Parts: sequence; C-alpha cells; structure tokens
Amino acid sequence: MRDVPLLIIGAGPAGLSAAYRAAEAGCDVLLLERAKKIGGQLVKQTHKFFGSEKQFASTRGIHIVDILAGRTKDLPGKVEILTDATVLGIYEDGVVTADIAGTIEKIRPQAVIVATGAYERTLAFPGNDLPGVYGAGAVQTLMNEYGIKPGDQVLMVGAGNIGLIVSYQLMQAGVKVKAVIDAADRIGGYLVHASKIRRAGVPILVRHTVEAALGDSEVEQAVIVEIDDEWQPIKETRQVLDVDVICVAVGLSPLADLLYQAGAKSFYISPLGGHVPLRDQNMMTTLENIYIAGDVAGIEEASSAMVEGELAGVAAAQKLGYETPDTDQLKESCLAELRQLRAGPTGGKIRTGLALAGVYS
Amino acid sequence: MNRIEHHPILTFPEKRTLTFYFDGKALSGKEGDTIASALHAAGVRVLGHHFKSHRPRGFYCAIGNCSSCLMVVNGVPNVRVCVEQLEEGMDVRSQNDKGVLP
Amino acid sequence: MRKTADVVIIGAGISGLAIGVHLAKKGVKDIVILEKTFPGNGATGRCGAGIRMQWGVELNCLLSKFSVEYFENVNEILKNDVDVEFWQGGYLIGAKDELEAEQFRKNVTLQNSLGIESSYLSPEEAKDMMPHLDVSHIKAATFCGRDGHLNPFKTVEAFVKAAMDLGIDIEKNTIVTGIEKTGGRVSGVKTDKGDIKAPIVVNAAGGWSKQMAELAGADLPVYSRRHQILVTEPVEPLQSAMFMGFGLNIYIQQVPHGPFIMGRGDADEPTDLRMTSSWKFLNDMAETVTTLMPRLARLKVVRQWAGLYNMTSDAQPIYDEAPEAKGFYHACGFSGHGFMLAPATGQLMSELILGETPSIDISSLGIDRFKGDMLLPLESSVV
Amino acid sequence: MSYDKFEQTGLAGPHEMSTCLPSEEQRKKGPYAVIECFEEIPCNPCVMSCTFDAILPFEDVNSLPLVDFDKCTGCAVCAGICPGLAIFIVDESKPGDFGTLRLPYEYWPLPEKGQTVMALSREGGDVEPVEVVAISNVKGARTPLVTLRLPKDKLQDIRGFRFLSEEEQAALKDDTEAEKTADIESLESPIVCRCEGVTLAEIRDLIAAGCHTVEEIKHLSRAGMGPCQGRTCRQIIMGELMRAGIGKTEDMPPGSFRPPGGTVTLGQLAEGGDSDA
Repeated sequence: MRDVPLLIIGAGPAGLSAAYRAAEAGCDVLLLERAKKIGGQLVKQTHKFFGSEKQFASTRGIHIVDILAGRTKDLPGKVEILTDATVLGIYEDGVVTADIAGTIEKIRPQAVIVATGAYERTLAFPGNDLPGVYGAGAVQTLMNEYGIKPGDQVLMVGAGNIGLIVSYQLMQAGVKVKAVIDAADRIGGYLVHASKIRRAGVPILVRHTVEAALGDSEVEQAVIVEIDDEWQPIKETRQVLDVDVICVAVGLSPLADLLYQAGAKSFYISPLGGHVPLRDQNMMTTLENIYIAGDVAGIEEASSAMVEGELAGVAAAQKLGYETPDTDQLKESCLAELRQLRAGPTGGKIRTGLALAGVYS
Repeated sequence: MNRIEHHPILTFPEKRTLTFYFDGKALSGKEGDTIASALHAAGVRVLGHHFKSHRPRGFYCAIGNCSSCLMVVNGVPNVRVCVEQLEEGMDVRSQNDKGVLP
Repeated sequence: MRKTADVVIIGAGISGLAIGVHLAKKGVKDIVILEKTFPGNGATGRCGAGIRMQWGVELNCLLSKFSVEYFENVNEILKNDVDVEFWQGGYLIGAKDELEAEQFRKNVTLQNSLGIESSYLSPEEAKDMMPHLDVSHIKAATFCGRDGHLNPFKTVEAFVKAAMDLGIDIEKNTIVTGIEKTGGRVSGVKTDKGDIKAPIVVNAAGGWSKQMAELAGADLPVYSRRHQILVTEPVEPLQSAMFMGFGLNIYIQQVPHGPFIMGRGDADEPTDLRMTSSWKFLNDMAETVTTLMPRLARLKVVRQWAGLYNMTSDAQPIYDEAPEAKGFYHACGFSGHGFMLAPATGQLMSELILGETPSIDISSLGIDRFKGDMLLPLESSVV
Repeated sequence: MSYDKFEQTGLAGPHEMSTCLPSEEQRKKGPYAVIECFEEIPCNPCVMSCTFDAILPFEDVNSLPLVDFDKCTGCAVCAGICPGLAIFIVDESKPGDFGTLRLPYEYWPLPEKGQTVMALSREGGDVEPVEVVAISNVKGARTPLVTLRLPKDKLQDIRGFRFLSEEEQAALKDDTEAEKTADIESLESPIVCRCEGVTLAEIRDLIAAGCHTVEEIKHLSRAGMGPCQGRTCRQIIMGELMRAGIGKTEDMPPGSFRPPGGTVTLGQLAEGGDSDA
C-alpha cells in the first residue's frame, strides 16, 4: 500500500497542468498514465494550438507535452510520473488500485484528480464494424505516433474540429481525403480549419450522412447521402465513394467510468458530450477530495483542459493544506481564463452545458 | 508498405526492424510499433473474426478502449494488439473464436 | 396503475415473479407486482444463478429438487420459448479437509435417499472430471450431474413473459412507501405512483424485505449482507461443471457464453444494504481461484459487482404469514439461494396463500422458529 | 435553422472578404496581411505577435482580428504563427500586372524556388499554372510560407497550390456514378456492441419491447457486457433511447460502470494480493 498526498489519473494536458500547480504549492504528486508515454492526445496533435499565450497558442500539441512535463520538475513538491499505469478502481475505502507495468498496486491518496479524458463516440450504420472504419483518434495514432498511413482514400465523417484537423493531417501524410461530411447543417469546427482543407480541394458536405460501409472483409466503398430536415436520407442523392477508410469523427464522451464506480453524481448533458460528473467551482466532484479536470469534466478544447487542470491542482493542494499567499489569486485567474476561453460564440455550447450542470456563473 | 516516409511536421527516425509472424508468415515491423501498427504497416487490417457474428474485425480506437482487436499472441488469446508492444519473433495469430486458454 | 388488486407482490425478482405466476396459474386474477427499478435488477440479476440438489439438510434437498425438475421443463410450464440457458453440467463440490469429507459422505447418503443421484468422489476422480483443478487442495468431492446453472436475465425474461401472458401487471420504477392495515389485516400498499387496495400483500423484496416488513409493522428476523462476484472475458469451453467448496470458500462456473463467473463469501462484508465493490474481494477471489485452478491465472477479469444475501440465522428461508399483519406474507431470508429455490417458492407460497396443502412440508420454515428454540439445523453447505 | 453559406461550406465569400481588405490607397504602399478569420474563436496569437501593433487590440481572446493597414508592413510574422493558417500576405505594390501571395503551407514536400505549380482557388479548384518565387522553410511551431507570383487580378482568389506532376484528382461526383443503386436496405444491421456482436436491430426491438434503460438492454442483449465495458455501445444505446423519445431528461441513467476499469488477469490480482491494508 502506497500512501500519497495527491494522486492524479491521466497525464494529458489537464493532468500534467494539475500536477504542476499542486507541486508548485508544495504537494507531492503521483501521476499515473495508462499509455506508454505521457501527453494524452497531445502526442498526436501536429497542429498549432489556438487560445492565448497562457495556453501555448501557436505551439504544436506535440511540443506542448515537453513544456508541460518540464514544468513539473524542480518544484517544492515532487511529481512522480508513472506510465503504463492503468487505474482499475477508486474504491469506497479511498483505496485506488492500479496495474503498474503489470503489477497490481494499491494506493491510498488523500485526494485524487481524475483527468482521464474522453473516448470516441461511434455511429451505427451497416458495415460499421468492417476493418477500415476507424475512429479519428485511431487514425491520428497510426499516422502521428507510429508513422503509418491508415489507407489511401478516406471518407471523413464529421466536420467538427477533430474531423477537420484529422482530414488535414491525413493530407499532410499524403493520404487522399475524398470528402468530409456532416449531418448537421453547418460546419461544426473552426471555419479556419474548414477553409484550409477546402483550399486543398476537399469538399465539405453538410447535411450528409454515411449510409453504409461496403466491402467483403474490409472497407472498399462508402455510401453517403444527403438528409432532409427530418434527418431522413434523400435517396436520389445517394453516392458511392471508392474509399478504403471511413474515419468517424462524431465527437467524444467523457471517460468517467472510475467516477461512476466511485459513486460520483452525474448528469446527462448533451452539449458536454454525455454524462458528466457534477463538480463545484474548485472542480471537486460530489465525492469528498475527488476532483476532475479536462475532457472528463465535459468535452472542450485542450486549452481549457489545461486551465481546469491548474485549477484542480491548486484547489486540491489547498484542501490538503498546501497553500501559498498566491493561492486564492491563482484560482481566481484560472476561473477568469476559463471564462475568457468560453466567452465567444464557439464557447456557447460549453456555456450552455456548464449552466445545465450548474457550474458556470 | 504504408509507412509515412516524409512528413512536413513530424520526423520518424529510422528504427530497428523486428521480425514477427502473422498466422505463420514472417513479417517485419519496427521497434516501437504495437502489434497492430506493425500489421497495418504490412497492409494487414483484418485482425480476426468475431466469435458470434463471424464478421471480420479490425481495430476502432487504437488505444485500448474498444476491445475490437483481440488476437492470439504467443499462444495467449484476447490480447489487445493496439496497445501490445511488438517484440522480435512474436507469434501473432488471428482470433476467430473466444480464445483457448493456454 | 390499478387501484385495487387481489394480490400485490412487492419485488419483481425471481421469487416475486414465480409467486405471481403460480398464483395466476391457480386462477387468481388481478395480481400486481411492484418493482422499484426493473425486473431482476436486485439480487436475481446479480447472482451466480446456480442450482444444485446437493445439500446437507433434507428440506433444502427437496426444495431444490423441485426447482431442478421445474427448470428442466420451464418452457412447457411457462408456455413460452425463452431460452433460459439451463446448463446441467453438474456441480463438483470439493471438501477441504477430513471433517468436511466426512460431512459429504453423510450428505450423499441423505441425497441418494431422496432420489438425488449424487456420488462421492476421490480427488483423483475429481481430477478426471476437471483437469485444471489442482486436487492437492481437496480431500474428496461429490458430484451430481443434474445440477447446473441458468442465465438469470433470461430466466427473468421467461417469467416476465409468462406473468404478462397471465395478465399480471408489473409496475416498474415504483417505490413502495407504506403498507396499509385495517384491524390487524393488511388492506393495501402505498407507492410513489399511487395506492392500491389489496387484501393480500407478499413481501418478496429480497435484500429489502426487512424494510418492507417494517412498513407493515412486522418484525422480520433477517438481515442483508453484501456478496461479491466477478466475471471474466469469454474463452472457449474449459469447464463444464460448477466447482464449489464450502471450506474452500468458492463457487466458479463457466457459463455457456464463455465467461467464468465466480464468487466467495466474507464474514466481514457490510450489512447495510450497500452494493458497492471492494478491491479486497478481487484480491481474495483471485488468490483462491488461482490456487485451485492455476490455469485460470491468465484469464482477464472484466467486471466485479455485488448483490445482497438476505440472511436468516439458520441460512434457510422464511415462508409464512406475518403474525402482526394478516394477509401479509413473507417469502424471504433465502440466504443466497433464492434464485435456485424460486420455482419451489412460487409453488409453496401460492399454496400457503390459497390455503392449500403444501406440496412439500414447510411447516418448519415459519417465522416462529426464531422466537423459541425451534431453529433448524444450520445448513453448512453454503458459500 | 439556416446558416450563412460560409458556415456550411467553409468558403469565404465577397461578404466576408469585404471585411478584411485594405483600401485602394493602402494596397499601393506595400505588402499587407489578409486575415481570413471570420469566426469568434478563443485565439489571439496574431495580435500578440505583431511588433507593429498593426492588429487592433482584442477586447477578449475571442475577438476577431482587424488589421490597421497603415501600420501593417506585410512582415508575415503573424502568417507563420496563425494556428488556423488563415493569414495571407499580399503584395500588389510593384508596378506591372503581377503581384505576390505568401501563403502558409504544411504539406510535404515543399516546392522549390522557380518551380511552376498549379494555383488553386479557395475551393481547391485549378486556376492557372504559376511560379514559386520564395519559400521560408521552418519546421517546428512556425509554418513554412510559400510565395507565389500571381496576376494582380487573381491575388484575392488564389489561396493554395498543388504540384503539377501529381495525377489529376478525380472530383467527388465523378467517382462511381453507376453504383448509386447500392442496396442499402438489404445489408446486415449495424453493430452496436462490437464485443458481443449485438446489432442495432436487436437494440431497437428491446426498446420497442419496453426496455427503457441502458441496464435493462444490457441484461437482455449482453450489449455492454464485453471486455470494453460499454465504451463503444453505450452512447449509441442512449441515442436510440432518445430517438424513441424515452431518455430526454438530464437524469437519464447511464447504466452501471463496474470495476476494474482496465484489463487485468486473475494471476496479476493474486500476485498483488498483499492484504496489508
């Protein structure tokens, strides 16, 4: 049994930011990451980040990992980062079990920050399980982590930021993107991303859905169709595309399994991506000393995940008695940054969601 | 080969080649590959067939969430090959049933 | 929801459903089953759903024999074709020590005298039957090939279908908030969805039966204890029989679908209606099973969960009318065996309620036994 | 609801472009930045990067960038850092019929100076062959900028290029016109639960039969009982419940989540079973 003041689960942008702020306040941190390397989804983000200077705007995600990890060194509190470490459960007696490189360990933390991120949603269409139908994250992993093309010709389903960015990344890797489609009646992602891939000759078709993946043992073709106001297919508009990959980028849902198991209260909040654990201003859930940050608290951009991580890190450390004269001011500035990031029209969905969750003022 | 040789942003340094066996056939992957990435690089996307529907199976998430990429690795069934590191000489086989415990 | 009923049953677990189906088959109209969530979501859907005739006391042997025969013909009886996945691979029960082996000899004699074809096996014979079992940990074993297990969800589905075909109303998501009495007799049930007048109310609330009894002003000498269980990934068939040990503290089966399901008891488990899981159970269960069956060490755990055993002090059920409230019947205290006893529970409770001669003498299962010194001999064949 | 064309196509039109171009006078004095950023998103590196204060200060991080063309020198620092790759540097100040366009380019390979490439419109359509006159090759955060020599009257229409040597890429509609009659209806029902092989048709049947929670559907179909623990199917099932008009409320139960939250073998658990708590 290992006793630690603060356990952080997930070394993505939120978890790394939380570790930095907590250790800065003098709190020792154990940070567990399921993957073999830290950074979460940042390791696949070859594009430059939006946001402002504080969230490393204009730096590529792949480079932000090093910055975030570098910040956790030489602080008053010690940050121990373990990779290949999957948390199995947060149990009622406060014990957290983890599979650390194949060995089961038990950890007794005084506080926990859950920063487990999200998982990819999928779609139900005939043939949706054929090899070649991949989540956008999978395509990114193959290309940007392992340097492997997922195929030669891609249909992208989803014109949100992920769909647009991954389309762009596919083209950067030399893969042809046949079309980007989205069932909504507007492009969901940032329009600068859309313009960028339009310039490369990729059509974006709104009010279109994928009807089927065709192929005997792998994807050989995709059937797409325009939909009407009732979201019903207009059969005359059916098109068959020769593609070997159908990339599904239809959104993310918070990966909150550990929190449900532990008994945290949650609400189904559609604009935040699904069931979201409730939390207070300090990112603490309905369970004493269990905090959340990042996509697990509602799907947003990495920039807000980092700020939420910092907030949770400061707040959790403070709760455990690690405080500096700046603590309250730091929390205020995190909240102000979050308000800024969510202030514009593109933050409207997040604001609605957070209002439903009762956490946005 | 589906490896990206040139990329405007990323560099993929040359890594040691690893030989492994897929359904008895020798294939090569690179150090740092997962079993699934090495198979993809070699053009193998059908990793097995579902035990009930017998439909072909590939991965969906590539990060260990969806459990759609189960294969028999060195005789052990139900290994998620998207997160299992490739090793020299590995015996990787398609799984078309629920798996037989070694 | 209807305003009056002839019989209201609290709980749409396997017991409540079986009681309802049996009453309806005997011609009782207007039966309502109240369920706080959905059918089978309590202990029924959380149990191992095993059924065995190898018991240490006569009554349990008889009750479970009734149930085995019932499940063997369940589609005929319930008049539907739901596949309840009744797998009669037998139960192989291992004795941990000489003392237990001695008890097993007596058990087999008793079982055989009641027409249950069980046999006493040496460790070597057990090994032949279950090669992956490390028999160095057992002194002897017993086996009965007609024992087995079912799919609890499918069994519930079969009973729900039968109940609906018989005109029974199952009110889901309905919470019982009170039980009405008039002059010492039960007269109705209050719920969050409205009240129902009824002269007969059956308490089949499993883990919550004590709380339901209290609403009727009745004292019920039961308590609930959490029991945990886990399921693994599916693998190709390896084990046909359920393996069980009382001293060894384990039951483990491979269900037809492929996964192994296993559980064990723990006297330290909470008794406060909690259905949470513990890491200690995972540890202890894994240690127990990998000692007995080293080959399973490579098997991956998929889920753990918990349900409530509704316990009595002699580990046998209560089938009786509450002395404090005429017309209020208890069918509870199953102590972990409610699923396998359910067909007998349905039959016997319907007979008790309708004043018929019971098919099996259950006079010893009355609630009075806990007041004096009439406790039954403790059933030792339990996990 | 209807949206601007821009929001459906991602293509800036005359309306958008009218907000980001300098006056005739200003165009003559030297190169200038065209910032094609028409949506308020939380992003401000451009304004922070400009050493000439030529991008007007933001009210907040979501503000739209506006260029003070009197101050803009066309230095292109902003174009190299813009995460949206939405900034172009246009120079039409030199006499004659030709000007230059510097555009961000993040594909491999970069063109070579002097190479002829096919200029592309905002839609990616071919315009005409043009010459590459300069390349800034910067890997890392900064984006390489490629300068094209263009006819002055096409400076605001061209926003990309492709290599001439590449094969013509078939436009979407040319694909397989004849196969429009794919027999979708006869295909197998989509898979909802990959682990257990449960189809959408099975889920819909259960919902129609009165199963109104994720948990009930799980009990009867096994969807969500496999090794992935519902990570693939749960959202689809909840979507189907909503489509059926059942789970509209915020308190729709997500069904159970059971530990352990990762794959772990009995052997590992037994090894780690130090009951030293």
